[in-house]
Amino acid sequence: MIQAINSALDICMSRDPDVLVFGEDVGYFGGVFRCTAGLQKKYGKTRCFDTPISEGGMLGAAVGMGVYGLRPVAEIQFADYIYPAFDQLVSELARLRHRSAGEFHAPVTVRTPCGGGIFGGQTHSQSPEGVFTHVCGLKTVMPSNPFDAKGLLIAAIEDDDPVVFFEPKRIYNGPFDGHHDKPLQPWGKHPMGEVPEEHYRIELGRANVVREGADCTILCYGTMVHVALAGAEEAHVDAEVVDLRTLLPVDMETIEASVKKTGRCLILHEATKTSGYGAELLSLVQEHCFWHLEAPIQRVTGWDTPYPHAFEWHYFPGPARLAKALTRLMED
Amino acid sequence: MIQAINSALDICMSRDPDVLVFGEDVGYFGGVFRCTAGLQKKYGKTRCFDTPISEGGMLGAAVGMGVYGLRPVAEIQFADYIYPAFDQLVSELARLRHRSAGEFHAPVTVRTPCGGGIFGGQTHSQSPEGVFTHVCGLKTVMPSNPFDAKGLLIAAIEDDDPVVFFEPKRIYNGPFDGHHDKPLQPWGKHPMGEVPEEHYRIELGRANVVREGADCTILCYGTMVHVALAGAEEAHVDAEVVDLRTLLPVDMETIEASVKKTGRCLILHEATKTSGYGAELLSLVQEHCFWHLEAPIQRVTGWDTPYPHAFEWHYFPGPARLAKALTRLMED
Amino acid sequence: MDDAPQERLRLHIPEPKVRPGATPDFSDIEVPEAGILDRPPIDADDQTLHDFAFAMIRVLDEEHRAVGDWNPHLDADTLRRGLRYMLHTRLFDEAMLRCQRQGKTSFYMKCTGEEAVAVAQAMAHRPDDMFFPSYRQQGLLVARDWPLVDLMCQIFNNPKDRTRGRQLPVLYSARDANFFSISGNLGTQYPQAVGWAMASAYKHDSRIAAAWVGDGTTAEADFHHALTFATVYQAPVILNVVNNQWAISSYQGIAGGEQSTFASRAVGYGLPGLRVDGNDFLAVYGATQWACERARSNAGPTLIETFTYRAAAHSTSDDPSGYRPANEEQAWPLGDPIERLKQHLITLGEWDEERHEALTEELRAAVKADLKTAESYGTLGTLPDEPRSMFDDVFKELPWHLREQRDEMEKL
Amino acid sequence: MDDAPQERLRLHIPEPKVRPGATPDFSDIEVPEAGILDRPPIDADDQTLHDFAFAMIRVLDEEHRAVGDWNPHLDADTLRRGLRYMLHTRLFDEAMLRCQRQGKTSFYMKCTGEEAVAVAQAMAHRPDDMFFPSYRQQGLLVARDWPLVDLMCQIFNNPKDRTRGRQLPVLYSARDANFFSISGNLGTQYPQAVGWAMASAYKHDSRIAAAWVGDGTTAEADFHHALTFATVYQAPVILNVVNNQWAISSYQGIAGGEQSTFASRAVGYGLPGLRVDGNDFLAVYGATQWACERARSNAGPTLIETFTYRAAAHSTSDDPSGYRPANEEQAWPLGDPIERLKQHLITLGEWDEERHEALTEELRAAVKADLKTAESYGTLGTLPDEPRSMFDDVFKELPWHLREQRDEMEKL
Ligand SMILES: Cc1ncc(C[n+]2csc(CCOP(=O)(O)OP(=O)(O)O)c2C)c(N)n1
Ligand SMILES: Cc1ncc(C[n+]2csc(CCOP(=O)(O)OP(=O)(O)O)c2C)c(N)n1
Ligand SMILES: [Mg+2]
Ligand SMILES: [Mg+2]
Repeated sequence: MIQAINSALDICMSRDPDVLVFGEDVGYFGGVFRCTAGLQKKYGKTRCFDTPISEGGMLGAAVGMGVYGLRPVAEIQFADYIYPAFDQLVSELARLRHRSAGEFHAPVTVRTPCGGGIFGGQTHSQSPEGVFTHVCGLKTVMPSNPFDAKGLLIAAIEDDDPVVFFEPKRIYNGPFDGHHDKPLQPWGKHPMGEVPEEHYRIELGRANVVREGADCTILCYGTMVHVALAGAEEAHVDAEVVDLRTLLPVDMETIEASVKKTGRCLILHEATKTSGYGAELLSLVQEHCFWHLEAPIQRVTGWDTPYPHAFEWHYFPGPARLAKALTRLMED
Repeated sequence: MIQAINSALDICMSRDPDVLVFGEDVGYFGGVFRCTAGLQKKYGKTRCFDTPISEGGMLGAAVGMGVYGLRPVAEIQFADYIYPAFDQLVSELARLRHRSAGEFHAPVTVRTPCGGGIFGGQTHSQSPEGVFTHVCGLKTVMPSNPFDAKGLLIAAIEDDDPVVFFEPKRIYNGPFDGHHDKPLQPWGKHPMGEVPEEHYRIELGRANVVREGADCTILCYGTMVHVALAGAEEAHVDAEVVDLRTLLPVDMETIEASVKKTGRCLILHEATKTSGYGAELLSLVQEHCFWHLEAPIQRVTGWDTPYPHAFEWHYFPGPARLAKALTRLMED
Repeated sequence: MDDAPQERLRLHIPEPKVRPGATPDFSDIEVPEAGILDRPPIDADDQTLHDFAFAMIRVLDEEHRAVGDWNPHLDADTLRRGLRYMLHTRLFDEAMLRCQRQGKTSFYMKCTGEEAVAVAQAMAHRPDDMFFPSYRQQGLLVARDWPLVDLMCQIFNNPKDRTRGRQLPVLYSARDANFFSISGNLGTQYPQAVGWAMASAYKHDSRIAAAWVGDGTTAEADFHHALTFATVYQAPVILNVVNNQWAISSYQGIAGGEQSTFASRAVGYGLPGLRVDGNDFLAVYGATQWACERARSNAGPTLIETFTYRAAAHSTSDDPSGYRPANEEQAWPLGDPIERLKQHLITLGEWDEERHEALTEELRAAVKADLKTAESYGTLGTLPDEPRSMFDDVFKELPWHLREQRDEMEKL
Repeated sequence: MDDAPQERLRLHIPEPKVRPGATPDFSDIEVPEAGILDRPPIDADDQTLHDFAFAMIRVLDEEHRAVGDWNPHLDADTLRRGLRYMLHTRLFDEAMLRCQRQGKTSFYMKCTGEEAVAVAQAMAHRPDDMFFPSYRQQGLLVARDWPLVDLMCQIFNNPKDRTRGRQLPVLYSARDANFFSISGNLGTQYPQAVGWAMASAYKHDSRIAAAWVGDGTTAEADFHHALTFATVYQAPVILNVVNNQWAISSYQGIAGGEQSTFASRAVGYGLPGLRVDGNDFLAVYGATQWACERARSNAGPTLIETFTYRAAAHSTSDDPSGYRPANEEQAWPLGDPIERLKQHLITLGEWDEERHEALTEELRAAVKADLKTAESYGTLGTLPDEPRSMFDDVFKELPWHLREQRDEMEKL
């Protein structure tokens, strides 16, 4: 997935001289996860560079660059470190077009690795996507595989609205279905691991039904798509797995069609439960599909605690937990 | 309500020399909403003082004071300005006890006026409470009247966990049911406007059924409690109105009992809809009361736009909108 | 370990010397003689420049003459234009305050006593330089000949309001004047200006950026972010601190102004900080011109502190008599900027009381005429647009959920 | 308007002089002679103190003698203690790195080359002063005689881990050593230390606070917040910047270090900034002692920049050969802090190679013994506690929703 992201950045930079890429350690070194490797060398120091360790300054400057007419792509080293930039994101980037009645806008893309399962402890594992979906004016995206990552990132960069682009770091190097004791599969063996070299876009706001099924619908995104597939198999449930890809605006049509078909719905995410994005999904499904529901919608999520270090696998909503919930969902 | 808040602060300061009150303009001047009026004079400059315009610094310092052993009460002048302090709130204040396994904690109370209806435009009107309920480790409170405000604020200050205490500024000077064209009623005429002088606490985590009813349950808090009562009357619906008071931890027992009794539920808040706290409430009700629901749970909230200035009353979820939704709820 | 005596610690809380009821006291403000400072070359080294952060650049002397190295040597027409813009700004402010009192708008913020800052700075810049202002630089727009009717319409939130009723009065946006949308959140424009300037440098443009914050706002994170990014990337930007002594009810000591000057914040970033008499039109012009030259020649950013006094209330929601002595502005040792420039022109023989009177009348009439036009489109309470318009511009295109909400609103 | 030539703007991106493959080059680092600076009184006025922010306080000269006004005149026992702590820290780091390579822990961060900073600073403080460290000040705990077994147990996340498996290795918390819980978020401890110091002053206590950040972290908002609050309330706090030249792969120029020293950030806040040879145990001790005296006598806060070099990788997840020349630390002009103190003691006739050898052996054995003890409780993979414990301490008492979640987890 790292190469797919790198390729998306490369293509956007080569097609548009106004695309700038920056962040902590992204320049000469190429990023702590190597997503920007080679870009400084290829496009020069003024197009891909390091920033001071100041997430707020980085996004403040990005807004200004966007206002000038550039298309900045900023990297926040870990999603856990997006909070120092929260005011610039929420009060400025998200609001600018509206408050100036369209006079100004800043087409900034904020890339940031999120999620746990890499033994990173509470400050390298968070999934704060839900918060950004509450902020009107931001689009929120999270891919689950290299093919989507590239197409969605290109679409995000080319989009004239600001986009927060979450990259589940656990699947940077291969799909992960929650079986942490099994060896990691590289992306090469996965159908979505194949990434065309050329420019392509995956429209923001379109979900992907990664598995059709009749028994129930699982709504998920990012790493959890792989967990969903594994958990459904383990529970022997014919689940329809919907990979949302874009969280805001969400693809309600696809969700609605699926839930109306299956009559049962489960929502799976890694973020903490209370007021997480799952709550919005549950609400939307309830509002749109109430009369089709044969059982209560369920949420399987991270617990409402900080992401633990030693108890990572007790926290992570893996296939066993999902399978159990699916069984209950089908019994309800 | 301003006097009630002032009285709570006064009592806490008089009982405990470790209670310090500070924020922008709160010292000599007594706060832009006058909630801290007289406190500097009474308790001295080192107990109630102005801070630099640095919400992040203010809460960073508050954490340190709390760690020392004080009980700081910080005022963020408008809830819209809490974002520069977001990292200290979310990554530090909320996490400290957990990450240090109980070695350190900071019993900080953050007071902040929220909500619109005062013609304040998008940066003096926001209701960001939902975001804080997603942050494990913080308690979130919002009173709807002077009596509760005092009892809840005392409980918050005396609580050993950090509390974000939202004060709906539209009801500082009197209850407001959304009829902005009618003259403002002062609190004096309202039963909950009477505030005992002495120390009392309202336990955090306990909702209040402000109106019993049989037809449906309205879950609300802050200003919206008054709108709920007005809207129900206008719709001629015998609604049970639950004033949540504490959003986290929420009083699920009361909610569950009410919804199981009425079979119908509507959630009312001023914050924007998507991923607002209403989504969590809806999810909880759905999870706990699914088999008792006779109609889809409804949300009546602010639109997913920045709080407008000129169109304030088109944005504000007032009694007319509520009444219409209630009618639909009863028809479903 | 240290040898400090076993003394008890004590907490220091800064407090202004005088409070309501007492006599204004500015005896601790040092007002150096005009003209005594050299104007260094724009690429002078850091250490040479340090002194300017602690001194005060002044051009107009006690006899209203322009003296010293920092005198920008403006011709009489330019000076008269400056005078006109400042006066226009003041009369506009007065008219808008009256409108607020009359209920034509909900809110207003004056810049009385600070007119030289925005007007001289706007004139020292090129018209295509980009401004990132706070809410107290209406003079920038006046000096860029922006139609005041436009501002009034926003203040009244009427159908000609450029922000379509979305912003509070005074939070203008004027792209055609290269004037950035003002935020209600303090200080956020500071790193944005730096980013804009970085972009301009990246594109080998020649336009530079300037941003303004108040003394109180220097405490915000964005102040530090801006200075850090400005110095690291040597962005062509001018960062201005308008030190008008007050932040609502908090005096500048609460922002750390008693321990050092705001201009001196620049020192630690290796940037020049210029402290300027903010009520001296020529000093403000001269210092800004220097900083513009510097930025435009790739010599780097500058921090300018304009030392002035907020003669008016913070806003129409504020009453300063609650926290500072009455009429403190009259004791302000740096005088009034309009009066000082007027006297300078008179000293030069380029102005007189009659012409001043006539100019005042002319501008008063102009404001009145503009007001009449603006009012004809409506004042407070007139809706600026269809309510449905509030859903526009949240995103470039309306997503389904906003369309649904808009429909729901319209069905009410 | 300005008279700048119609030059095209260009964006400056700072870049270190050398990259992998090239020869280390520190020729631009000025190393002033030891002993040349006066030690000013702790209440000297701001302007007098400015110079210290740009100079470098040094005590150990080229002949390993302690010279000048800043010499803290420590007795030989104290010096030997300092040497022991530094050496102990280094050996501990080496052992832990080995443990990481052996899979006994997932992660580790060394402070090699920077041992003088934490050790001398801890020794210059009183034991009850409160420390708000970053992740690279393990020397503070060593110098406070904190049991290393305790640290190892956290590094291994075994059942004796004080943080109950909640934190990454090295993010210690040691309340009994007056050592604050280390955050994974950079810089947040800085304003917290100021708040703690304000509280101490408010309570008329005599304890002061100290906090540490790296050069890279100075760019964070919290750096500015801390300096602002410290100066406004004159908090009894020492704010330390450990300038080890690198922030992961970014050299200090990316934090603005090429434009000015980090110590000089203090100037603009009216605070003393001391720039110190961070590899000179005596200079670090002397400067810290001065700042402690100052804080403890209500004379205000101090910013100290310890100028040093991160000889090791950023962490076990990092490989510096990707961004800087190999063995750059050997070219570092300020040498190695352990070696320098050792030579000083030898020069004094208070130490020799044999004793040094013996000490090294003793400490190596001590670390080994501690390691054995710690390992006996378990290493990476041993669970530190019942999984249900992760629900504790989110709040003081478990609310219903966490109880439900805990039950759900246990039923799996
Ligand atoms: C982030 C933020 N915090 C607080 C406020 C409330 N507020 C508005 S103006 C003001 C005072 C600003 O003072 P200063 O920066 O000196 O500017 P001046 O009003 O004197 O021009 C405050 C505290 C705000 N608008 N934004
Ligand atoms: C807010 C935040 N942003 C980014 C990071 C990632 N990060 C961890 S250490 C580091 C470099 C810090 O460098 P410096 O402050 O110089 O300290 P040093 O490692 O040299 O001791 C970075 C960027 C973080 N932990 N927190
Ligand atoms: Mg001010
Ligand atoms: Mg460093």
